[in-house]
Amino acid sequence: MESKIGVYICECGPNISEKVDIDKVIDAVKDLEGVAVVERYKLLCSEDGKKFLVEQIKKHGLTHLVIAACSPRDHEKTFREVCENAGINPFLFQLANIREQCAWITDDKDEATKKSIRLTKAAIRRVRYHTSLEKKEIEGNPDVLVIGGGIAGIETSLQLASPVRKVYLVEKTSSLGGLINTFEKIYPNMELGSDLIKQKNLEIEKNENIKVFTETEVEKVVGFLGNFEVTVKKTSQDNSSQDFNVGAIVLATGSRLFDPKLTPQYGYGKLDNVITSLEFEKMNLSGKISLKNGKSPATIAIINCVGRDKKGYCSEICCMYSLKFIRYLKEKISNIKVTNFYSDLCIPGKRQQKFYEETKGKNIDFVRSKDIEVNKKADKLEIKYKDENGSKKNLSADMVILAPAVEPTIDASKIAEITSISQGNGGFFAEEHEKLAPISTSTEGVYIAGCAHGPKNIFDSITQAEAASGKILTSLIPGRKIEPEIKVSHISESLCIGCKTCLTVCSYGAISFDEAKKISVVNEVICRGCGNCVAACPSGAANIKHFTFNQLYQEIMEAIQ
Amino acid sequence: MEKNKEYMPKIIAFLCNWCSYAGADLAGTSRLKYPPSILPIRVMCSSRVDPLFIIKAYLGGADGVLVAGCHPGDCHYDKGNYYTRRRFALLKKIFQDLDLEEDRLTLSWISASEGPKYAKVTTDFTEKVKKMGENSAKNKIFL
Amino acid sequence: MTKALVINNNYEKGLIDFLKNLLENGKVKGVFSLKKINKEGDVTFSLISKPEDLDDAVPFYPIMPVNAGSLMSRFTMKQPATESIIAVLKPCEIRAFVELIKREQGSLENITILSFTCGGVYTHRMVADDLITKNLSKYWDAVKSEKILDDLRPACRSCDEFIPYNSDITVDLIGNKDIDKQLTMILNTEKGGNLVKDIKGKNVEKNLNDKKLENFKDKREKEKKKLFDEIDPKIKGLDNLIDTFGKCISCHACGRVCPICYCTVCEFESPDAEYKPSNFETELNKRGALRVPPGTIYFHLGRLDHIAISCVGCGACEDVCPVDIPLSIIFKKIGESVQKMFDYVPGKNTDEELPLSTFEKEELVEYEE
Amino acid sequence: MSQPEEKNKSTVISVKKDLNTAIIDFLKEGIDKQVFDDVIIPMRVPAKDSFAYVLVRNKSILNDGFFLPPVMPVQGGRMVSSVTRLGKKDKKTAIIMRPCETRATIELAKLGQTNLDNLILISMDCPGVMPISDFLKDTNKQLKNFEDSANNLDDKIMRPVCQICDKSSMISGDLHIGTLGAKKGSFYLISNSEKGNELIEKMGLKQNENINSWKEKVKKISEEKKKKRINKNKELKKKIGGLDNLTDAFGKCINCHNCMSVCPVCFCRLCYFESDKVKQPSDDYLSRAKSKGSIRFLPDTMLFHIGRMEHMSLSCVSCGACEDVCPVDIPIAQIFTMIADETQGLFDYVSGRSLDEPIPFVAYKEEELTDMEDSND
Repeated sequence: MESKIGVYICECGPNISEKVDIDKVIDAVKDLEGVAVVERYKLLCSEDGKKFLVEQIKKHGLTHLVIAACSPRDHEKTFREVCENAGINPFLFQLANIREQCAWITDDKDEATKKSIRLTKAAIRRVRYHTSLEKKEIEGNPDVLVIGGGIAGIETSLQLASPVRKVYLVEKTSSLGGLINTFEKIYPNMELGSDLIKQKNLEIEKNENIKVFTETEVEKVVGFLGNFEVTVKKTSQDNSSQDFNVGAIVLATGSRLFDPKLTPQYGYGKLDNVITSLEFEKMNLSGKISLKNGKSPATIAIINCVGRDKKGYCSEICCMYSLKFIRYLKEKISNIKVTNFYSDLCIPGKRQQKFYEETKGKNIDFVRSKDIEVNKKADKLEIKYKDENGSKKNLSADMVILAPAVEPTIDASKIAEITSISQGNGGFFAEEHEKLAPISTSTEGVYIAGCAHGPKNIFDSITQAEAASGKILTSLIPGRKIEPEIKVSHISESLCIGCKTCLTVCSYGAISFDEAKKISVVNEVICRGCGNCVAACPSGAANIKHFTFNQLYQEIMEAIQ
Repeated sequence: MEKNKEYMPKIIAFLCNWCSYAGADLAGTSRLKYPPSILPIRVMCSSRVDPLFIIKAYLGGADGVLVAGCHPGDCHYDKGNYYTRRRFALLKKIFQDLDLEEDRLTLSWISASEGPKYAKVTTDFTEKVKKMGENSAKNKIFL
Repeated sequence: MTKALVINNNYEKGLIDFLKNLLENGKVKGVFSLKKINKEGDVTFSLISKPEDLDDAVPFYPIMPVNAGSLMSRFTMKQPATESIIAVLKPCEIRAFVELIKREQGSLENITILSFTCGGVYTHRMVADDLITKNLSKYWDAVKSEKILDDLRPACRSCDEFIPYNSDITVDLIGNKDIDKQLTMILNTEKGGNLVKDIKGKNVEKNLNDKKLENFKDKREKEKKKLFDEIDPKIKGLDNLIDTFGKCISCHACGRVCPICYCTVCEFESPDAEYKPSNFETELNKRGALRVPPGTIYFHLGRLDHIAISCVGCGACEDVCPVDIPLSIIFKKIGESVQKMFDYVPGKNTDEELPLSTFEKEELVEYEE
Repeated sequence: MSQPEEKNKSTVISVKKDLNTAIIDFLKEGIDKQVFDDVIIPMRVPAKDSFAYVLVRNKSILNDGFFLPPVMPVQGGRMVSSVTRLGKKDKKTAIIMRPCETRATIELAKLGQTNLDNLILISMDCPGVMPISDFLKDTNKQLKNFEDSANNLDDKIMRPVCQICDKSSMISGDLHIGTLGAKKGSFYLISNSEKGNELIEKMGLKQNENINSWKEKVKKISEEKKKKRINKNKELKKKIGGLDNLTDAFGKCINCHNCMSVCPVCFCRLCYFESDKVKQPSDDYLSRAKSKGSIRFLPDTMLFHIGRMEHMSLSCVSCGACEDVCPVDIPIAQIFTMIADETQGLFDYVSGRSLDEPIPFVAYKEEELTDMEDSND
């Protein structure tokens, strides 16, 4: 069928009409091959404008539509809907951006007009090679995979599990609870950590919609929001693996401590009685705070900000738990003297200040310091430091508790790889936008909760868990259809030679290899349409819908004509 | 060409939808001024940019080719731009080795919030290309 | 020092006897080698299963009809060898084979590779003119005395990768004065060692003669530099490039014989590469005229972009070029340059990833604006 | 041998300076008079070491046209296919090609690979071409050699397949530049189609001039060549007949398939002999080696060449492109000419002679080829 292209140029009020000589554009394109009609209109995205377009398409029997107006990021969707309403395939449409790209970037009307002509011509040339694409719909799976059984993971699971939504909670250790298992008490209210975990464990056990996998790791994830295929594998016993399908994934893989051996000045690993905060929590939980020789310490130094310079960020929670440690110590060892070394005291929030005020007191020194060094002196530890004024000082202590920086768990990069998301500062999972989308990731349907996102206290972890749950509850409504990407890759069976180059570069596992035919095959439901495989394929066997070699080539050639 | 009017180069700019095209939009909505030499070709990811497109554009007479994508680590498709960078470097090296005016090819990372950077990169590149003069490939017959 | 077996026999006769022995004892079921196939003495790569047929084998014959790397790929691409096979390959053929394996185009399973320090080969032109036999004694004298012959293919004269990678057994030829009486096989791998177990000969510990090989390498590198310098003005700048490739007849024979060009249909012969009537209009309006078929420079630049990273410099392309474009030196020069950029030697390691199929997060920042 | 029908028009054009300039001037005039818009004509490449077809719109570039190059770098049929395979040329285009190239173009039109709408195919009396490798040895000297030989109708330096070409003045396109038998300082322009007639008319040229002297000369030459051709074919058949001889003839073949890739009528995107269908599992190759003792590898060299004869010999125009590019000098064009003469003869078919003749593959007669059937039937 001969193509009849309708070209419509939007005045966008004064936005375009004042900066671009629209009549010149009309003149330049009206005789191009395939162009049936060229018109200008005051505001095409308005209700009137849309009605006008539908009428035009029907009246002229148009087969293709080109609109010269604003950015496709603004109104491509709008005009695709217009196409649908007028009965032509929404992909037989191309939008030339003459507003953001022409009208708004120069005061030279002549140049803006020239560029508008180029872009409109290129769009007309391109649209001639467009083909109809059909929308696909699949039923979204409402189930959720939660990776990590700490408090963030537990809370997410409890929020989400319901008779219409199954939750798979995967934990790599043998029990749920994460780091809280080692905490005797939880600041600022100093309730028992074990109570919290016990209660949560019980709720999980009772909930028949949560399937817990312990000693299990996630091996593979392919798919997208509403349809992720997941493979998990037991780390113990038989290494058996299991596959299931979920609609969303929450990463709650938590954190661990920076290894203080990498900052040798604190003597960790070399000197007795220099321990990390977590080791101290465990010691405290065991009921006896003691030195290596079994004696009770009389003087204790807590050193904050260990590794902060190396990591390049404040770990937010150390100051607060150091205060909690002081509470433990004061409670359990009478007359204990504690010196808390810090570089900046970080006690934000509505309850923390009060907690700090209540912790201060006799025998508790808060010392702002730098250049700390811990050495052995006789049977004690000697802490050399510079005080606020830069003067060199010494302090002797029986025990040193280090508060090292918080960093992501060791398998964070593997999880990032598996779920195709990126890692940001310090290796924590990167959010999509630090303000506007703080728990979403670059992979739609994958969310972050808790310390996997950055150092967080329990309160903040739970807040995030609930936020992630909210995201999922609103986007994955059971029974609602989802639309997988339409502009996906396709590999020609006759041209593919099976070198697997495409498969290697695909971030999503969307390409599999047909061993019988020795060719690569795109799973169109998983493909996200980036086109990486297409550029990687040397023989042109791979192509991507709506961004085909020919469509782009024609657009380029016309643009530089 | 009109008198007293500077020569306006023609630069093909491959812009990824999520970062660089959005950055270009931002430059526009912020009314930043930059030369209308840039002819944007929107792709979903910079990794769609087949090096053959760059060769085609150059031989077709484009005075410059800009490939722009999300910053490394921020790719909307996770890792696409790392491959883009390798492919681009390979081609650029070949252009270097063949003295094919490699300065006409450039790669830049421009995020959605970097409207000013987009305006700067395009302005600077246009200036550079202007100094090089028109791409003589567009008059060649025996390509 | 590496284990080696020295057999008191002529290098070629000795090797043929050795291969015969392997076939006779069932240690291998097939031998890949160059072989005379008719009374005219035409030589092709062959797969030999009957020991007697090895009488016509000429494993070290100084020609390369096709880069046998692509032939080994053809042999194993649908199915790895199911029985034990030994293949006599030149170093650049092994490298090509390895590059193809990285692209899933073949397998080393059940294949023992026998190679040698390679003195290079003659052109197809000389094959066509039946000049090889006449030149044999001159050729072997040159190999023994580390000389570089002028009439070898430019790709070979300038080759500094004449010591094989990934060969299980390496026959010591270059600079070895005793090859007429002695066959020295260096056993690089256990696989190679196992094959020679029952073979009569002297078991020694021996390396290739480093000094002589280095001397040879020096000469080759000098020749390479000379050829690179000569090619430079011919390929620098678009005009020179057009001059050099102007006589190209678009037969794409270079791509067809290139072992790295493994595609079913070359992208430059695919529907995407075809011009539509409107494309000719665009070009004519722009240029006033256009060479047809179009796309000569595009093809060569594109092929460089596609294969330079894996080019093993075998010279097959130049050997088949009907219009004598110095392709092998052009591709070798650009190839080495881009390979250096990624610190990559094509075909050296089987487990090294192809540079374009992987990346480092922090690299190549000098290519960013 | 086809001769133009009587209703077609012929004219005489005078040559002021030299033939090439006269032809270029004629083409320029055609553009001026809007008889056609574009011209495709060979030109020297920038380095002056070879020739290439150039599609020209700009008249000043046309000055570099070289209507009779000494070599055939790209077969014209292939060239026309590259321009029109995806649709007719937008603007009217005159194309100067040798007769065998014009025939290939017409043959390809039957196969959907060229679109003749908007094309005006102009051929000329062809003296043959030199082997491209000979030409490249010393391009200036060889060009001179070629021109001398062409003027003297001496074909010694031409390719063997040109030496036995009996269709070197065959008109199958729209127009033909006849130099044989023409008076000094002139050439004939002979029409062979409506398009040709229209051109002569529109250019305002005299019509219906007598071309008998050309016809006689052409007839004489083609008869001589035909005789030579039959003899050569016989000699060759003796030499390569029988499987062993044939196999030996292809002994040096390196399976580069370049003969196929330059062949104008081998138009497949992917040759059957390079497709997946010919790639076997290693077992298969090994068992063949075991049963024969040894096989050349790649095997199936003869399958390729004989298969190609089956695939394309009916359309072979004996242009010699294959032989020009064979890296090991197999006389492949001579072999294919011998076969093509036989196979085309079987159907009284001449490849590319006329668009109206269907390729014998797609036609049949109810009563034919009975001598090929089993006589016991």
